[in-house]
Amino acid sequence: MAQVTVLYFASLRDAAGTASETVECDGDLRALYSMLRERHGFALPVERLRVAVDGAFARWNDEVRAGSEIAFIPPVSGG
Amino acid sequence: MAQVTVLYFASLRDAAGTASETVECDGDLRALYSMLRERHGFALPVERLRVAVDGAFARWNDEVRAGSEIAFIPPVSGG
Amino acid sequence: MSRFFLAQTPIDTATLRADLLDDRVGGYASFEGWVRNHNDGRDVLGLRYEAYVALAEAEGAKVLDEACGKFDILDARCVHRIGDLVIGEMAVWVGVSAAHRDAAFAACRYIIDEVKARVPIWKHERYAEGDANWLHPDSKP
Amino acid sequence: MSRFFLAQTPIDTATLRADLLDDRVGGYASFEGWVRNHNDGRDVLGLRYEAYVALAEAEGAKVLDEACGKFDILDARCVHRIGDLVIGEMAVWVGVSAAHRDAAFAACRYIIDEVKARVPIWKHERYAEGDANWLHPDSKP
Repeated sequence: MAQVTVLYFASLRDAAGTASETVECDGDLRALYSMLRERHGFALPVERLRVAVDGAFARWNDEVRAGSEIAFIPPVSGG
Repeated sequence: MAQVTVLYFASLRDAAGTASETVECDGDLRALYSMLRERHGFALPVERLRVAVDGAFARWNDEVRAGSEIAFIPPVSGG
Repeated sequence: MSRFFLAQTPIDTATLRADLLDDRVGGYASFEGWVRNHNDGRDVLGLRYEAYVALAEAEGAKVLDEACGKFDILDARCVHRIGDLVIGEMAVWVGVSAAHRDAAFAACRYIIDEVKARVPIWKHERYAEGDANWLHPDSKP
Repeated sequence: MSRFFLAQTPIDTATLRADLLDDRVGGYASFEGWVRNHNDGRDVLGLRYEAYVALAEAEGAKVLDEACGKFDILDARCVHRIGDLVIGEMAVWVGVSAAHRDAAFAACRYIIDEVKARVPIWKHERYAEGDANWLHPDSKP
């Protein structure tokens, strides 16, 4: 099991009730989001998100690396 | 013969050596420009100009009206 | 009131912009034309703009009114300098306010293009070599 | 140096603009996004922008660098506010300097479109009815 830090923004943070948490998981980033979506009841499906690892955009089928910082990026609305 | 005031701008004024003059003429605005082009040696052919009468754009085949103020508009270069 | 002005003195964009902003504005697009130090490969020292004032004000106002009719904007203004300008001075300013940016950009572009193509203003450039020239372009770029 | 900034305080466009102007500039295009008093038919009282700061700064800088590569411009900047904003405050500013206006307009439009589509910033709107909402649009307009 890899231990990682997960960051939440906007509606995901509201739903999770926290801006970040430490979680343990196996598999890829998609599997991680599925697990956390079930835990927190996130409304957004994975298709509407992007994912970033250590401050750079990543791919959903990248393996979760221990010690990394993972952010789920809901659809943006700047401007 | 109709007496009119003619206004010159930019390179036409430099060629005419004056910003305006009073001239007498017959016919349409195209004929007036032809006469003045010959007199002052204007380089610009009528096809490259527009013409205005009393502060509004006019057509080259409009008749010259006595007492009107006629301006020949060389290609513009604002901005 | 006209939305187009000729100015003999430097343009205060901050005040012009402030006149265009209200609570409904979501997007504000603006364009400024500045006097460059070169044109068509020649070094430019400075320039003078001359206008047929009465017709320029009428035609400029028409362009701005057209923009307000064609595009879903809240308001627009344009100011063009006349007289002597040095390198780095602002020659023309356009400002457009709208609820959304599409209309703001489209109207801003329309205004500067039409003003340059239609409003009777002429540029007289002075060059580093000592000569000077009226610009009468064949067609607008 | 980055050309994209997040700002927690009001944006001073005059200083930002001054940084973009030099003797080679012929055209300067800018865009400002303002907080409107309505959105999607609802009365808006105010809003908050939140960013994933590290990634927003990196992605914003990338957008600006792309614009400088794709278009024949001299320079460009973009600033996006974060934190609480009231109606009528400026949320985002883009400025582009170029020798000619075509490139200035195209780059300005590219930057605001890409920033809105890609940079991780989220808008939280408070409505007159008392509720509030994170905006997660299906696709960017």
